[in-house]
Amino acid sequence: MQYQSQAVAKPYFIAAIGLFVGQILFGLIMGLQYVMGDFLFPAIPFNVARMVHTNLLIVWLLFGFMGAAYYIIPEETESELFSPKLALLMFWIFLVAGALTVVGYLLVPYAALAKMTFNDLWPTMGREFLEQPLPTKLGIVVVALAFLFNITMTILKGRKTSISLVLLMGLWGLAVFFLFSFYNPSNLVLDKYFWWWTVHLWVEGVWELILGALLAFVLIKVTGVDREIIEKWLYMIIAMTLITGIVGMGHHYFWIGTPEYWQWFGSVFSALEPIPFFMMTVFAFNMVNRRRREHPNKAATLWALGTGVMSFLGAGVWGFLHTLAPVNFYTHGTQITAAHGHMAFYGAYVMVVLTIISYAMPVMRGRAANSNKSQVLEMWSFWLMTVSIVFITLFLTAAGILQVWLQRVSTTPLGFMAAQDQITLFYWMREFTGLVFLTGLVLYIISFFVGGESKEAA
Amino acid sequence: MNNIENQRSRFIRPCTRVWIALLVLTGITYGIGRMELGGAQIVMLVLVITFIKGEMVAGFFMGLRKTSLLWRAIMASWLVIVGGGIAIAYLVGLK
Amino acid sequence: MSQAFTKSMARNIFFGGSTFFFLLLVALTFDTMQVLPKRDHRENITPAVAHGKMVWEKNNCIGCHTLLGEGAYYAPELGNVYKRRGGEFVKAWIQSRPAEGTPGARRQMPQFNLTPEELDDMVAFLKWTGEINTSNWPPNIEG
Amino acid sequence: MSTQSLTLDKHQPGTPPGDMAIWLFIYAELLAFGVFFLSYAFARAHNVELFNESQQHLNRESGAINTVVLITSSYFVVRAVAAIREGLSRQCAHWLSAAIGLGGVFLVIKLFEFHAKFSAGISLSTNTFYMFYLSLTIFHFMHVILGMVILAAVMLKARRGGYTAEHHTGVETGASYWHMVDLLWIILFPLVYVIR
Repeated sequence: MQYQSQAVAKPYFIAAIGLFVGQILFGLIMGLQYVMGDFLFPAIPFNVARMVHTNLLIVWLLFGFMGAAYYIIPEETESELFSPKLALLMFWIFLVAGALTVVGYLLVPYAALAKMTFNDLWPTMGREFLEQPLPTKLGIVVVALAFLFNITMTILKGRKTSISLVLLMGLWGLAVFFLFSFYNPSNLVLDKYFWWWTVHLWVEGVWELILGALLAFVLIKVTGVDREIIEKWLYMIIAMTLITGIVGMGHHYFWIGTPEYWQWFGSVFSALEPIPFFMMTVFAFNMVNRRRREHPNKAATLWALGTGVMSFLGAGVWGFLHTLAPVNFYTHGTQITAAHGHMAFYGAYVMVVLTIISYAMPVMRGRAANSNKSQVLEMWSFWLMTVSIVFITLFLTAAGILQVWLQRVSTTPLGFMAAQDQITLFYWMREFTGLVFLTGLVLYIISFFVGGESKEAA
Repeated sequence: MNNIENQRSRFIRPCTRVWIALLVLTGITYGIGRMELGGAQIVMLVLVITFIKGEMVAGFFMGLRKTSLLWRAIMASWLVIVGGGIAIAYLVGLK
Repeated sequence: MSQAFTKSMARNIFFGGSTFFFLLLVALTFDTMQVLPKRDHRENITPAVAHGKMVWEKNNCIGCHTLLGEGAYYAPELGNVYKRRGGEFVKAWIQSRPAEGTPGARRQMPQFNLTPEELDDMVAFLKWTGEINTSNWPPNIEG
Repeated sequence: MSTQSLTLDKHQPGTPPGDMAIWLFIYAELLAFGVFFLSYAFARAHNVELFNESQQHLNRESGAINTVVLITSSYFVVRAVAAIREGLSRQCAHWLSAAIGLGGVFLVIKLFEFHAKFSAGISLSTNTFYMFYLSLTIFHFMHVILGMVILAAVMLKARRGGYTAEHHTGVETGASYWHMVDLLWIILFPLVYVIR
């Protein structure tokens, strides 16, 4: 590790992995509730489990992004972090706030939680992914601002590289677009319209800047390819991302009361959204093929390549499948959306955070790479999780196609529950594959504790 | 320097001829529009004219003429796909 | 690739391109805001509708159901439930959920203990939602 | 000095003029417009009467004049590149200024067209034809502005003598983008104003 202050990334990464486990456990609970309705009812109803599942995902990815920024920025700027103490303080605040929120979700009925947290004064709760109580939302803003202050000051006093600049823009964008979560008009159409300014402009906008920057950083480290080359690729990829993705937001504006021209704008631009992901895949493989050194950390390279491929498949291909308005008319709000969501989040954001963790954790533990034994185990976990998510996606896609057929296309449409009954088999297969995913995750964690002869620090 | 000397001494440059040709073709297209002509043959003529104009701009103005086959092929196929697609759509609409 | 592919040009394209498309988004949003009143019938948003939306949110209905196709896919679409089932059915359904669940049921909906006023407002909200011009979505009444 | 080294600048042989990054951008733009053009064509196929009827109300003359304006402007840019290849910075800047001026003329004519449509109460939501007409032309309009900004930056640098006969990738880059804007209008004009 080149700079002392990079070490603050470690608790962030550990917390991220811990919350990841929680996310998967709740995912498994929900998966079972899809086929066994009374599982854990009424202790944990489905809506609570889902809220925990998605919120944990968001929070652990944020932990991952922040940890990554704290690790990357000192190395990129060639200077110590502005304030490691502030970073550590924010870590505890964020962790405690996050934990309290989840405990609140689980122990108190949601309506009571809303009452306890002054939701009546400024209602923001109860919207998908933005279910957090007002104090938690404000807490996120405070933590984000303190974090951004810390990072920005570090960059200002040090070397300014393109990677740190792109990362910084992504993180600032993340904070800025989160502000739309405080806008909740009583007009549902307006609510939905600007709700997407947080959700879409996060996951198909600024988060991709973060993703690109993290990937570029790791690729420079493990391949030794010239920074100039990697950075210009980075710029082209994120340029294409925003060029297609900003107006691509129109694919969410097909059926929520917005004017019909969005069907054209949304279809045209989001049909182009796979391009940046394709470029990312080409980029990752290209750089690894042109590598100038054999980095001992093979696992990190594997994660980096996996990010390229899986984000293209999940976000690019599965997104394209149902993004054209005439198709989306039938698939909107079905298991097809769920299939796309799972693979896209795993392929893009989960994998990129695991990439940076895979690269940085050994370094923070004083070695260039883990022992062979540990890396082999990590690669096993890579394949188990990745293959599981592919199958989960395939099963959900099958379920979705059947659901669309039975409930929407057929001349004698079935009701929602009747259609669901017909696709139970796929939900069972999904749940089983979810257990395989959990196995992969457990192996992943074990790989941190496997000793053996480690590679010397670079 | 030979070429440049030549070019400078010539009264009308190649690019000027291309420009004039483009203006003439635009005039024809406008004339067709002005007479409000329609029908498959006319539209095919308009599309062929458009294709020629596109190739002229790409080749002479953008300078693709002097590039390798791949670069020219990308542009030409874009023009063919867009023009051909418009033609097909027009024929579909006739029915 | 050739040296003529420079980082500064790539950066300019990133900044220029994203500014350009963000402006396009703002322009389209501006137009959308002009058109929306005709499509969402906001003149019909009574205090009851507004309160109904709060009831909807406070009970995290979106955690199981979709509303205009957005939400969770565990339970039926409710954007058109007023047309599909009618207001009285919706109220009776919400009220009659057993607190301990129905043993062996395919899916479970919690008992939310809504007051009669909350029930009325929820129905008003769902009725208003059903009248939004959604370009004929969903494809049929089953949602 | 051979012509070879002049025309190729620091390029690999066979690649188009200008920065390679702009070409990626150009192809991306062409793709977006291409999809939009085809969307128009197929939307029209399903609604021929409406499209033919609405097209009657377009100002074909200003569309044609604007085609001439853009083609001429593009031609000026060709002359600007030719000038800088001979190291004539001042002439290059003059040609570029003229091209930008014509870009301005295009915008003014287009604004008159938009004004006429908007004051007739036409908007994106009037019908499918006007949705496409306004979307395509406004989208292109914004590209003209962007192209003018790029050309202006190039022109200012040329005026300061920032380019030489050997090093003028910037001029070619801006020129390539401007030609693309022209190329798009060359297709847009017959598609939207003429074909019926």
